[in-house]
Amino acid sequence: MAATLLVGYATQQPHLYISAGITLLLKVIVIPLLLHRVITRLDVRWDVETLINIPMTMIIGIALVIFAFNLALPISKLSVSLARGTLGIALACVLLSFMMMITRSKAVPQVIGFLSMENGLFFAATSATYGMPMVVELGIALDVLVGILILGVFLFHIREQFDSLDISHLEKLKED
Amino acid sequence: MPPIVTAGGLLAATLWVHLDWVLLVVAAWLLIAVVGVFALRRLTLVARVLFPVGGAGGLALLGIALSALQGSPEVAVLPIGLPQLPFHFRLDSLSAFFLMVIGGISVGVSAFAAGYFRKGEGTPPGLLAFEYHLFLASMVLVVLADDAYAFMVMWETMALSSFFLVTANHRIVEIQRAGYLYLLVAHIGAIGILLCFGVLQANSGDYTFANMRAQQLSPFWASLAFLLALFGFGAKAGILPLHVWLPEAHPAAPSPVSALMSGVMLKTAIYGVLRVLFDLLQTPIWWWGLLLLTVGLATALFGVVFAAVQVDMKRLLAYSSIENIGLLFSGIGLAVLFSAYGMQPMAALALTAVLYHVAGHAFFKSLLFVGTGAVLHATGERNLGKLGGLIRCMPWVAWVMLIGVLASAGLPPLGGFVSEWLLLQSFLFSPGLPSAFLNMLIPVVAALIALIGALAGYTMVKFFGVIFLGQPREERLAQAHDASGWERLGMLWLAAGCLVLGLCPVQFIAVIDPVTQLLVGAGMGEAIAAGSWLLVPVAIERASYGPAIFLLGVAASFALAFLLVRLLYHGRLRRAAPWDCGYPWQNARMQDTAEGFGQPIRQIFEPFFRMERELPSPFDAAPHYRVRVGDHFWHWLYLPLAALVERLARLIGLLQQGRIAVYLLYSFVTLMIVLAVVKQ
Amino acid sequence: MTGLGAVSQLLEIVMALLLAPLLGGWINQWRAWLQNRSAPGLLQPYRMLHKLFNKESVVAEHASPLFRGAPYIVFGCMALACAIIPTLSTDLPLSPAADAIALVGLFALARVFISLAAMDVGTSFGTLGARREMLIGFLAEPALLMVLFSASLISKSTSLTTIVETLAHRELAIYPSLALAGVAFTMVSLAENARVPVDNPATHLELTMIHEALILEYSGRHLALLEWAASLKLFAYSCIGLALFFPWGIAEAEAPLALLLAMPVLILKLAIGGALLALLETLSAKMRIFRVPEFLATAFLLAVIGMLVSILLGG
Amino acid sequence: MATLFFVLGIPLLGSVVLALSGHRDAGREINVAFSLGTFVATCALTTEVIAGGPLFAWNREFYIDPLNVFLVTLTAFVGLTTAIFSRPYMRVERDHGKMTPNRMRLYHSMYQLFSFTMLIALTTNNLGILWVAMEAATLTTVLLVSVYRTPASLEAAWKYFILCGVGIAQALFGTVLLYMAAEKVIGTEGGALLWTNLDAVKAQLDPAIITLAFAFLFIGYGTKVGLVPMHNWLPDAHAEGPTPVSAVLSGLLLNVAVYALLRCKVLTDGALHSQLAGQLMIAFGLLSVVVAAFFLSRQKDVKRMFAYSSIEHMGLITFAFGIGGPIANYAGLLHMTVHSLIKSGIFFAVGHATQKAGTQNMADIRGLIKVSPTVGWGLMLGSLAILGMPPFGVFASEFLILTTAMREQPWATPFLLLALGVAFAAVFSRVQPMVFGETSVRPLAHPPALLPVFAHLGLGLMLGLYIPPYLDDWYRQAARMMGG
Repeated sequence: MAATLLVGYATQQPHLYISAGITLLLKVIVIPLLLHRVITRLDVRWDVETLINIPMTMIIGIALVIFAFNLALPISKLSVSLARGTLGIALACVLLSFMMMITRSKAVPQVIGFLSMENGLFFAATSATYGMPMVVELGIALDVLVGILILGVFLFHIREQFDSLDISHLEKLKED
Repeated sequence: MPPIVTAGGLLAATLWVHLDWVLLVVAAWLLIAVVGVFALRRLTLVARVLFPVGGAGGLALLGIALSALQGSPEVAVLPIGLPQLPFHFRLDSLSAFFLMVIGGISVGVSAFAAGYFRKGEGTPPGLLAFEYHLFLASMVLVVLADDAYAFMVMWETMALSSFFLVTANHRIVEIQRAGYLYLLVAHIGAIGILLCFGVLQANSGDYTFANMRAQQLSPFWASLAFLLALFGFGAKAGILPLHVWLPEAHPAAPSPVSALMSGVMLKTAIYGVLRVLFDLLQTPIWWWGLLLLTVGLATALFGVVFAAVQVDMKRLLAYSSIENIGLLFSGIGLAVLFSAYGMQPMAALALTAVLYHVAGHAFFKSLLFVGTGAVLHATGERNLGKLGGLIRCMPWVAWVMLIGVLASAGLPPLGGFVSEWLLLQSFLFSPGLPSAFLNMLIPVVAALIALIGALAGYTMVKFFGVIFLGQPREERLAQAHDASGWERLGMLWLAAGCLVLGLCPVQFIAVIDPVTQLLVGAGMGEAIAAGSWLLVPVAIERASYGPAIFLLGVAASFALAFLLVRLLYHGRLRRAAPWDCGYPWQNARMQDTAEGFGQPIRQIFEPFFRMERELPSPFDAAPHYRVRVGDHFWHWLYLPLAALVERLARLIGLLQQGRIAVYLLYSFVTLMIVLAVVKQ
Repeated sequence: MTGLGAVSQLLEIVMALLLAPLLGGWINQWRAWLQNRSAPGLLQPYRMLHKLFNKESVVAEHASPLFRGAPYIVFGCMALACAIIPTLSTDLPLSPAADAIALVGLFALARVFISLAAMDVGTSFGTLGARREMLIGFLAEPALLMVLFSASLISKSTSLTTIVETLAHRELAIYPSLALAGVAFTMVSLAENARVPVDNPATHLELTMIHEALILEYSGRHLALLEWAASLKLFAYSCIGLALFFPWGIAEAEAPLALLLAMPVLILKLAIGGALLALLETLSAKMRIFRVPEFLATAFLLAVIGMLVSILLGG
Repeated sequence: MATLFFVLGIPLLGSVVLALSGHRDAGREINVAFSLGTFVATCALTTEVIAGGPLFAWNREFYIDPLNVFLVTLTAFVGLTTAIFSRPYMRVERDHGKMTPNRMRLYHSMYQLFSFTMLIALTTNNLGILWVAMEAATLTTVLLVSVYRTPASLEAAWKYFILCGVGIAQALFGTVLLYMAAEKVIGTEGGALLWTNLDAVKAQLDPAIITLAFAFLFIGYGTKVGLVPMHNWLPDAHAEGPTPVSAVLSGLLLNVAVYALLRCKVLTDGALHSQLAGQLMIAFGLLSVVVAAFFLSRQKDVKRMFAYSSIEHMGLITFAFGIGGPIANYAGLLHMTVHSLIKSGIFFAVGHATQKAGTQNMADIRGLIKVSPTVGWGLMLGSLAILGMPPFGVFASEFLILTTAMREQPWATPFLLLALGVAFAAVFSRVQPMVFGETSVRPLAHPPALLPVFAHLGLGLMLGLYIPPYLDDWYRQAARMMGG
């Protein structure tokens, strides 16, 4: 959000202010509120349960970041934008959240991983390209919002059906 | 579906365009098929009207084909198919020859079917009529097709319609399974053929046969096309080791359908091989011939040995079909060998043998199959061990079948012998081949062919003897009724075909000569030029055969002997009980059985079979003996293959083990890999 | 067809019909002599035929017309076979109708009919005999064909008359292919004509008989025809052997004198051959029925090797 | 432009109306009516395009060209037939108590909204909106899949959501990269996400960015296409949702995903001057075909089996487009059309069959032909058609694909042969006893809707024997546009 504002300010693109506004509204206010409500309603206790142990995760994470910057390197060289180099960060963010989703065994952290992936994308969109066209931004925002709503509803249903938010319950459908 | 556009040079000027008429017959068959769908359960209409009318169509087709054999090629294009590839049809001598076979057989089989479908076979009679006539029509269009797409569409329609016919009585699980196996092999074979066409079109995007003829393929691609064609058509024909469907599907089908499948449908595969090898590929390579020869002989030997030990009459015939297909392939192989070395007249001789056998086998095998249908209807029994003595209550069927049996056994003066004779003749000419290795192979091959022919005789004696001769092995067989009028008509037609083919070889070869002219550019000139009753392939000093004189000789001796005996002695006859060997408790079940008849073969060719024996011990209170004869190919090839597929499937199934994290990991890893790859 | 051709053709048939039983009698005599028995008369076979023809024919109640027709067909086949094998002359009008392959086919036709007829009555022995007969047939037939092919490859023809003419005109030498073929042919002939060691024509021992099992149900004129046909078959085989391996003395076209000479030569050759056959039979013992396929397979292999040799060595 | 408004407006209006009234009995009929309206509107649009050629709308944000016009019509058509099919189907489900009025309302509303998102995705010229619509389509179908609220359906929907959500997020990243490349050439004001603009300047786009962009787009939309190994959501979603949803998922959604992938491929090919996109598609297409074939051979659930069959066919389509060239592209488009028709037709038949048998377990469905010959034959013929038996259209396209592959990528043909053989063996061995033999199913109170089944099979049959000239023309133009 701050990056959006910064880029908007630096490049004098008014629509980026609107974009930043939407981001603020959505990511800083609405979604955290929603998630918080869900979490309190579902009475989720916080503890990180990962499928791989934490040092291992860290090592993989570092490797990913290096890989991401390496990928983004040729592109960053080309980039003339103010936020040069940010593409690598965005890429790393996306990949790391991908990994987070893989390693978490509960539904809520998965959702958070999903959201951080979206964040990485937004970051990429604004920093690397001065923001997408407005209509697209709006559409994406709407999708994310609806998506979160649906996810929230789902969490309730899952809780209702399985008495737990552990996604290890969601492993019935498979080839046997 | 009347042809809209008919081109073809001079022929456009003439009113008599064979192809139009052929397509008209096809249209008529399709019309009958449609009527069948609307008269689903009206047995009388279907049996007494639709099938006879269909048979008349076959007769018309026979006539048209006979006159088209000598004509020049005709083409037609129908406005259906793919946009840039409408259905092309072409009627040349090769097509006409196979049309003749289809027409000739369908007359007999349709007439027989008119009397055969009495009670429902599990499928409504109207639907059977639909599938039956669709089957006929698709076979006609297969041999007419002049582009790959039309060919494949018709080829698969043929497979599909015959599949539904095979599974007419789908309540029986074995029949379902047989149909499944059949369609599976047919479909995989069809993909092979399709890939073959893919090679032949040589990346030109033009799928007409005309274009394929024009393409000059490198030996590698040509050989690939040949191998794919061999695989694809071989699967349909039932060559080793793709034969497994045949002994399952043929017995499962209603008998007229078995007759059509064995008599005609298998021949479309021969058509395909001839078309691809001699017409589309044009310049054969010698080792193709060797491969065809080897595969053909192995198939033939395998088929006949298995036929000899069967105890189910239709399975026996099915294996016998495998044998005949093998002989046909070896004949084609020889023709390819000759052709590859530029010995066109010899190639023509071998091809004539092949074509002759195609026609001959079509007639006698259809006859035998419909005959088993009559027996099956009369007795409800397919097991040879429970038949016997039917010649007394079913004399019609028995005597007509005898003609088919003799023809099938390759005995003079019937049709089967002529082709065998021609084939052996062409082998005797092969020492002219410029390769010492091939020449050394010839005696072995000739010996095998002779052995196969003799074994076919063994099998046929068993077949006829156990079904029709001796005493009925079951009480109720005595009540068996003879075939109905329509059935007799059909059988007589087919038997007449066997006789004509047996007795008039010169005339018949004269008729089919344009086919060999077309395929290898040479014919049996002198043989036909002689125009007599004596078949002379090359020169009278080298070889000759006159079945008519032959028959006359036997008949004259027969008559003279008969007359003289009557004249000089007497004709007194007394009926008495047969000698009981001093054992008055003998009954019909103590006759030698089909198993017994096959026993020497089982013993001599033991490595061929996978036998499971249950032998009684001397101390058994109720001793019993059982032998089950299996096919090695099942155990060595197909079951391992199926197991392999299953193991692979189980391994691949592990991919889908239900954990969302793992699924995400797949995506993640894939992303990483793709990124790493594109980074290069 | 020349007039002389017609005469020689007719002469051949008549001679075959008349001489065939005599050959049987001759062999039986020799066998008896070799086994220190007193021999039956030379004409004994004729007497037997006459007796059988006179007798009434007893046919099983449920026998079909096939049963009654088969003896005539078999007889007809054998008569035709004798007509197309060049015994006296190579100028035979009927010969082009059937070459070597057709000759084998002719024997097969007869075999199939007699086997079917044997199965018709439905007694255990009939079918047993049919099975054994077909078993011998399917091994002996290709072997015979291979023997004939060895000769065909030398003469580049399957026409029997051409084969004989070519063989007769070659200079005298040892031909390994023909030697092998000769051995094979002898073995095949023994099997085909129900001789020791494959079958014993003089016994009705149930477990071993082949030919006799086939004709067990026949009597009267039918049996006479079958016996006659059997002797014709032996005659035909002897003549094939003589024609292939000792082709000298057979008349050719337009040679009436040679034709006259051919007859005594043939009779001489047959007499020697018959005596040798009797010797062979006396010296060997009947083998078990299960050994027969091996025996015949050997013959088959020998014939094939003979053919191979003829291709490799060019004769 | 007005027609396009109707094409998009009717389903949107429909979803609103049904959100209010979908729980009533008349909801099913209203659903059909709106679908019919959409279909009529698309027909009008089609005639407009036939008459006037490609058209733009709304500030060039929407664009109808030969590539998408037939897909629009197809989508509306399948939408209509599925609505017709779902009428008796949902009545039975209601009788069984699986559908409460509320769920019915959700179902109907989402159904129309799904149509809307599909149509948006197809008609838009803006790659960003395309992404938005694809995401929206995912969201609506997630709700549709989970409509029964059973544990299994929840699990399927959750997996579907997470996997596709993550997948499609990659596509967004790809889109951003694409925009980044385009912006350098076109500038921010020039509509740098409009496909037509991008297509015009594709040769000048920066190859390094485009390469990276395509990798992300490929993984993203490829997940939606159901390419192995990103396919894992697909069988679950197909098997656990209501059958009409399975039909539209297989028949429509996958097609639209392929469409999105194609649009991206055209740009990539233009920018890279290499075979990279094609090679990726060949590799993943082939992998999907082979793996799906082996999966097919161990299925017990009928809907799951046909879901794998969809993966197989999507793989084949991807493979065909990967080969490229006029014939393979043409074949790919044809295959998309016929697969959509036939597969949804099969799902209709399967839906009736499973309701009659009361189970989706294939071992318990036997002898349909005895109780309901039409459903039985529908399933039989549909299966044969999807397995590539002529004269159905699937065969026509497979014919073209295989013959082309034989010369272009001969190394791939053994795998194809193997996969098609295994797939045939697997599907047919299960369908045959379901249709033939002694029966185990009972008749139902409500007559099945057979019109959709046979309409689809009939069209599939027609496309094997006769392709209408204008359709042929579109395919040809589209194939050319894709670099044929």
